[in-house]
Order: sequence, then C-alpha cells, then structure tokens
Amino acid sequence: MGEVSPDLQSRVVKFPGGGVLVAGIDEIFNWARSNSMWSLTFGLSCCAIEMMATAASHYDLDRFGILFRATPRQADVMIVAGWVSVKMAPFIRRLYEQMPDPKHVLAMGGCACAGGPYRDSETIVKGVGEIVPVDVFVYGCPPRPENLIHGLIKLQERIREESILGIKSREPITVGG
Amino acid sequence: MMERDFGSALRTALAGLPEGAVESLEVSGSVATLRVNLGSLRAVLESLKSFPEAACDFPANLTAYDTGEEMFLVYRLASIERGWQALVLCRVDRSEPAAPSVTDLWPGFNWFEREVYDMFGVRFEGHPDLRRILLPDDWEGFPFRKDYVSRPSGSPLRGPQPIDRGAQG
Amino acid sequence: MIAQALENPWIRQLVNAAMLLAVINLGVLVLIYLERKVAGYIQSRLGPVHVGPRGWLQSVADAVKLVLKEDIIPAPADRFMFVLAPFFVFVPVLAVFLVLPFSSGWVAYDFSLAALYVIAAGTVAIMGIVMAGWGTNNKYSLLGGLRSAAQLISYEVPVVLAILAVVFFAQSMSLVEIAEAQRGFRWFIFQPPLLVAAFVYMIGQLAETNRTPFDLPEAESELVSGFHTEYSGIRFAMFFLAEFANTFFASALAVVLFFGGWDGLPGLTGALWLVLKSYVLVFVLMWIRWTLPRVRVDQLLGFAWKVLVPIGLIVVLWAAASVVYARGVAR
Amino acid sequence: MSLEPRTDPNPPTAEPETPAKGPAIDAQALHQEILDLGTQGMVMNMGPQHPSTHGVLRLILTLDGEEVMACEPMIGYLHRGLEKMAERRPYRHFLPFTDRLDYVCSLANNLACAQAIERLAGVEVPERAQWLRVALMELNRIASHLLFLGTFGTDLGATTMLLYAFREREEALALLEAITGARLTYNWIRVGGLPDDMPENWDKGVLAFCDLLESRLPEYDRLLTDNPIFRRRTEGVGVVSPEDAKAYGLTGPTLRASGVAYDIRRWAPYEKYAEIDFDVVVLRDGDTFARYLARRLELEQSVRILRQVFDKLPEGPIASKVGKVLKPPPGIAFSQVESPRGELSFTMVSDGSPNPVRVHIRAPSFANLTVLADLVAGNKVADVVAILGSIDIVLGEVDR
Repeated sequence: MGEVSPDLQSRVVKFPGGGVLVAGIDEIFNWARSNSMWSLTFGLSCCAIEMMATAASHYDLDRFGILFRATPRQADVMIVAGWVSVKMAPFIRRLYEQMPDPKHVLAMGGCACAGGPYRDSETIVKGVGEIVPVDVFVYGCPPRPENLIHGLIKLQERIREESILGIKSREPITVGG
Repeated sequence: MMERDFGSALRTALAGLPEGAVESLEVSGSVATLRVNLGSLRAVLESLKSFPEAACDFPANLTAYDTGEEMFLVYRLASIERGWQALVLCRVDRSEPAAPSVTDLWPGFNWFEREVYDMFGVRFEGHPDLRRILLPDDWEGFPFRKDYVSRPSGSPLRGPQPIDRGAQG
Repeated sequence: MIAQALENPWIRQLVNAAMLLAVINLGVLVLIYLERKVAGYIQSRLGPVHVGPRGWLQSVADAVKLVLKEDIIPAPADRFMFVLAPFFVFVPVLAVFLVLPFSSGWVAYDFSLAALYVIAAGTVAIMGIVMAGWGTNNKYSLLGGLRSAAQLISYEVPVVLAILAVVFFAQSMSLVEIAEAQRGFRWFIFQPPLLVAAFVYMIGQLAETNRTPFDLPEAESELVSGFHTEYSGIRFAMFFLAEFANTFFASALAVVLFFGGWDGLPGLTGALWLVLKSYVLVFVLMWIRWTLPRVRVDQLLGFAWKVLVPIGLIVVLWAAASVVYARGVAR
Repeated sequence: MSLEPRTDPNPPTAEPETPAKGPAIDAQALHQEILDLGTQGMVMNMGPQHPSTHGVLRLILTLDGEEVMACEPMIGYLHRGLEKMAERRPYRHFLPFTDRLDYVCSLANNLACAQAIERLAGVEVPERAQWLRVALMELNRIASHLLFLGTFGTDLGATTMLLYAFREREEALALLEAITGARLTYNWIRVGGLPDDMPENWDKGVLAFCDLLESRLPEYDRLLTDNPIFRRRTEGVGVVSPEDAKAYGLTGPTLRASGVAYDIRRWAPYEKYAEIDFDVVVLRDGDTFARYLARRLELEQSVRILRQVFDKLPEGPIASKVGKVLKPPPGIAFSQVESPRGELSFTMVSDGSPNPVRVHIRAPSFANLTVLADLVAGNKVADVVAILGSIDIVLGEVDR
C-alpha cells in the first residue's frame, strides 16, 4: 500500500460514512493479515533451534495460523533467529526486499536485537536493526518459546492497528528476555 | 607399558632423520610432544604417518598460536589402533610465515590449513586452493596475530543503514 | 424472466459452471483447513485453533491475506508465461469438475466421452507447471518444473490404464453410466481386477496431485519451493487452490469409478454420499502425506515405468478377459 | 577433481558442414559427436538461507541436469571470532561463550573447555561432580540425537518425524532445565566441578524419561528405520570407506558408521566413563543409512549409561576450591570430549598470565564437513540434502 497523503485521510473521513467504510475494510484486512502470518524459515543459530521447538507440538505455532514457508515470496513475517555476521548481512537485506508487502520483521534473541554477547567481535552486526526495519524485538538468549509466542501476539496486535490509509507510528515493540 | 613402547616406537620411526630435526621429545601418558624445526617438519610428519610402529594416520587437529614474539604450528596426530597421539610443535618465522602443506598426506587438514592461513597468514606451499575460509574474501589483515589492530565493526552495508521508520513501503 | 433465461442452454451451462465454481472453492477452503487439522493430529499437536470458532476460518483468513499481498512479477521473468501459468494450472482443474456426477440429476454436463475428457483436461495442467517453471527464470523453479513434467507424464499412463479397466466393466465412458452400473452396492471395487486397478489409480493420482511421497516438484528441503518459488499473493493462491481441488477431484473420481458414486443407504441424498466417501479418501491421502518420506526422482520415474505401467497393462487384460468371460457365461 | 564445470573443449564451428547427400548417417559417429558436445553444467546455489535448517551453509553446486558434478561448500556466515574474544578474557570468563558453539549440545562444549583449563591448571574434580557430568552429557546427547532424527526426517520429507522427536526432546529439555535453569545454553560446568548439586528426585525424573524414550523408539523405527522409501533413499548413498573416513579426520557417528571404532569415551576415557559398561556403536557400510542408524542406536547406549550413573553416584562435594584469579603455569594442554557430532577438543596455550595466549576449538562438524565436497559428486540433488543431513553438522561450531 503506497504512502497515502495525510490530507486524503481527513477528506475521506469527512465523506459521509467514509470513516465507517474505511474502518470496515481495515477490520477485515487486518483480521485476515494478523491471523495468517506466514513466516520465512530463516534460522541462523541457537534461536532457530528454539524457534523449531516453538513450532513443534509442545507449543505449536500452527494454532495462530503461522506457517513456515521456504521462499521469501510467500512470507509475511521474517523471524531473524540468531546472530547476524558481516558476511550474512547482504543476504538478509536481499531476502527482506524479496518479500512482498505488507511485511514485518521479528528479531529473535539478544544477538539479532542488539548483537548479544558479541560486543567486541569484529564480524558481528550489532543488531539486525542496522539492516532491516524491525517491528518486534524479542530478547532472551535464546528466548523461551513463551517469549517468542508473546512477541508474535504483540505483532498480531500491531497488525490489527494498521490502516490502509498509511501506518500510524511505527515504534518497535520490545518483549523482555 | 604404554609409554615405553610408544616412546621406543617413535624413536625408531624418527631414527632415519637428520640430527637437528627433532629438538625435543617427551612422552607423558599416551601423548608424545615433539618440538620440530621447520626445515624437517614435512619429513617428521611423513615418517610419523608411514612408519608401521607409529602409524599416526588420523589427522586429529592442526592449529597455530602467536605469542607476540614467535609463532608456532601445532599438529596433533592420533593412531587409532594403538591408542596414542603425537603433538608436533614447530616454530614458524613471524614476519614471513610459511610451511609445507600436508593436505596430500591427510586430506582432512585441507580446511584446517585454510583456516590457519585465514587467521594467521601462514602460507602453506602445495595447498590445492589456499583461500580465506571463514572471513569475507575482501577482509584485510589476519585477525589472530597479536599485532592485528581490530577494526570496529561498522554496518556491513557501508555505514549506518537509514531505518525508514515512517515509510511503510 | 429468469425461468425464460434458464431455458436457453447457454445460460444454463453458465449458471451450472458458476455454481460449480462456488461449490468447489468453498470445498477447497474446507479441505485446506482439514489438511492442517489432520496434519496436526497426526503430529500430536492441535493445528489451527484461534482463528474463528475452533479455527474454522483459518483458510478464509489465508485466502483473504493472499489476495491482499503485493503482486510481484520478478524482473528477469518472462511476463507472458509467468502471468499465464497459474491460469493454465487452475482452469483445467475446474474444467474437469464439469463432468463429475454428484448424483443422477446433479451433473453440470453429462458427456458420453467423460472419462477421455477428464484425462485430456488433466494433462493441460502439466503445461501450466512447465510454463511456471520456465517463466520465472529461476533455477529452482526450472528444476521443479521439469521434474513435475516428467512425473505427471509418467503417472498419466497408469491412471489411464486403470480408467480403461473400469470402462470395460461399465461398457461406457460416461461417468453417469459408470456410476449407474454400480447401483445397489455392486461396486466395482468388489471385482478382483478392479481392486488392483483402484490401487494403481490411487497411486497414480497421488503423483498427479504432487503429494508426498511424490511431491518432488515442490520438495521443501531440496528446491526451496519448486515451480511456485517466485509466485506470491493471488498467483500463488491459484496454485495452492488448484493442488487441493485436484486432490478432491482425484478422490471424487475414484469414488465414482470404484465406490459406486452416489450409491449409498437411502438415508442421505446421493450427492452427500459421494462427498462423504471422497472426504474419506482425501483423509487417506492426507494420512499418507504426513507419514511417508519423499521418493527420489529416478526412483519415482523407475517406479512408474517398471512397476505401475506393467501392472496397469495386466489389469486391463484381466478386466477385458473377465468381461468377455462374463458375457460368454451370460449368453 | 577440478571445480570448474566441464566447459566445452572446442565450441562447435559456426555452421556444421552439411554431410554429402545420400549415404546413411553413420550412427556411431553421430553418437560420438553428441558425446563430445560437452554440455556446460548449471551452477546452482543452495543456501545460505536453506529450508533444511542446518544453519547457514552455502553449497555451490554445478549440476548436469539432476546429477551433481561438483560441490563447493562456503562457510563463514556465522563467524564471530570467538577464539580471538577468548584471548581478551580470563580463562573462566570464556565458559558462557562455549554454549553458543555447538548450541544443540552445549554441555559438551562447556565440559571440553572446563576440562582443558583443568588439565592446564592441574585442578582436581571431585567424584560426585564427575558422575553428574557424565549424566548431564548423556542427557544432552539424547536431546541432540533426537534433534538429528527430526531434521534428518524432514530433509527426506517425513516432517512428522520432527514433531515426534521434538516431543521427547521437550521432556529432556525440561529435565535439563530443572537442574541447570536453561533450555539450550546451560553454562552449567565450572572449572573444578559443578556450580550446584542436582535437585532431589531429579534422578527419578531422568530414569522415568529413559523408560519413556525406550517406549517411543519402536515408533521411530516404524516411521523411519523400517520404512522402505526411507531405506531406498539412504542405503548405498554417500558411502565413505574406513580409510577415507580416517584420512578426512571424520569423528563421531559419521566415522563409526564406516567401521572405525574411535569413541573418545572408550578410546581416551575422561570423567567416569572408564567405570561405565556400555558398548560403542560401530557399523560397517558407511552409507547415509549407517550414519543414521549409528545415532539411532547411540540413543539406547546413552539410556543404558544414564541408568548406571545414578546407582554409582557417591556422596561428597560438588566442586573443588579454585582460587579467585586462575593463573595456570605456562604450557600447552588439550581436552578431548565425545560430543554427539564427534571429537570436540579445546587446545589451550598459556604463558602464566590470567588470559590465555590461544584457545583453539577443534569442532567435529568443521572436520566432518570437509568430506561433503567429494562425497556428493556424482549423486542427485536430492542425495546432497540426504548426505548433508546424515553428517549432522551445526554451523555454530563450524564457523566459531
């Protein structure tokens, strides 16, 4: 959805019933988009193992309609699980750009959020936020499956607030470790 | 009993070498530590592998370490049938580090030698394709040397990435 | 005025087709939900639960979301082939439903050569898949496309032989007559040659619908996602729906050919019996999908030509012999 | 084996000269001409983002249709320079980093690192701590092998195996969490022993888990081991002869599947393995199925070991006194531990200062991966995934 000029937003609301119309459409779109978040299998390291454990039968992400797709073309959410090295960064950027809109990024684990314990390592990017705009930071090393599900639910709530008239504030959400 | 025949086996294996080849040899438990000078490193390793008594045919480990003044290569060869291991230490000149490659004796050391080159800059003559293995190819310098000045890790995409917070593409 | 319009055969066909399209799409959405639930229970987990009452609206949410996605046509892709491929895969699957007799009166178009038409329409989908593989100009989809072309062609032959055996018994190509011939529990599955034909048919259809253990084309772990790697949004939804519609049709046709179509206890109307039986068969297909590993390409093709086709030929001869023998006895 | 794809030795001339009219075409010559046409391989890129979740490994495959002509693994996408960071820290501060090496069996790394420091500094470990370390190691090995069964099944298409294996693995993780407090990165082995004793009736929990696991193993066999499709996909694929296995420095189940009996727990026993009666799983034919079966049978051996540990567990201190600042004497020492992937060994060099001069981590996955390039040539694309899965590598310890 392209960037909608603000004055259009006011003009539409003034249109009798416009507000309700837009709200109605938003309601359906966001319900569909938040309940069917297909995520890109993008496991880098230890958080990937915990992501697989979350998707397995004990915690089961399929309950929320989250399916793991292998290609970026069919993914809505990119879960970056693991530390991001200098050599890997261009690939992450390219994968992010290959994903169709509307797309979101969930940085899982301390390393993806802010570089984790590798402060003095020369080949680690201090947080995936330097490469792709991140929506939800889930801290923890690795975050427990409940944390990841908490982060995903927060992302669902964020998607429900979106509107086709351009996104309101995009402050990233942070879920504690 | 283990020390005696491992020690004696080693001495018979290394008997054929020129005098200064093996600087020191001690055996403790099932591990023998040899200090070898660079010139006859290849000969010692070949004899360790080929000599039936020693039969160190298993390439356990190959690495290097740099103490700031001198740099050492560390080879660890094991003999699975006989249950003992040989730790071969060899001093390498720090400014121009070079060593004979043993990839033809043990293909397993192929990547280990590439890693030592990648991290210490030791050029292994005779290695099939000596390239960087872990670091990006355009990386300057050899990080594990003591005199390596560590670079602050800027964003890999050349400079801080403008996070387009507002625009939702 | 509407009654008048319905007299005109063209309008009637159009209404039939439109109604059929609606029923199939609804059925496919239910099928997708069923697949994820069955997969869940087989894998000792729940499957979709939070979307709508007990997760029923999950596939509706998926469909609506897919429609809303950005429509990406990759730059290096050959636009013409890329855009047309999903239609070449989706339309034949729907076209084939026209001849499926839900019950004696309920058939969109009763066609005397229905069996032949089903096979012919089925092969158009192969072209669609190869177009998708080649059109996206991506190595993964190229490999996926070529693999699935080889697979579909080599599994078309056993399916044709199985249908041929049934046609011998029913003495007619029209699906309605085939189902009529099985009324009163004289189902073809009880005839020995057709029991083997049923197995050959089901294995062939397993490969036709690209389901494990034959889901080579979109082998997850090997070719990322096979021929629909580059498709996103509504175009991918077409492939997704086509695969499930094909699965439903395969089992519905199996019910018509071997399990007596709409023939069942008088309690329910005929059509419901057919749908019920095909859902049982679809469940078996899903069960197979979530338990068996994948076959390698050369094993897959070897199995088709060295095992299935010979058995198919034997079944055809056996069926022909038993029909001639039965007619000889009758006279 | 040259890595460049087979290029066409002599490109066909602009227009083929037309054969003289009339004579029948010589089939043999035509056939020969087609043969030396020399098709050019298609270079395909598998990874670094790859569905079979082994982490970030990039395989550059040169394909001739479905056949793989050459394969070059590219690694380094998870490289953090851990060994350089170890040189900037005192010895014991490096222990938490070792969890992030082989993050599927972190306790093996902790033990290898702690053991190297203990050998360097000459620290004694009390009996009870040694026994408990063995129990922790075997429990972690079971969890790691269960993960292998799951991902290997998924690589071959049996996704249900992943869910079943993870169901049991969750039980094991719950037990490990009960004693160490973490699910994956335990950091629970200290120089000189363990940070704390086991909670009471933890051993009953472990024994109950052993019975549960043994009741579930037949289920795995029905799903994978005795499945004809699985058998045909893995038997005879990627065969490694014992000589090659030794020459490439393979270790662990990958080596033992080729018939070489080299298990550090039996070859150079550490902790209390010398007093435990278990047998080393050694198979013969060295193909992908043997590598799978080796790990599948090791599950039973680990259960057997766990059952013996708790009745021989003595009372006593859990850790020995180690000073505030640890300055080991100058010298070189190395530790050897049998991690689920092979021989994990830390080589440490000290010059008497609190920080080590060099810490080298000999990762089994790094050594096992060298064989992939030569093993894969000549197989199909589907076999590449099967062979890679059967070597069971973890990229965290390959790239360090």
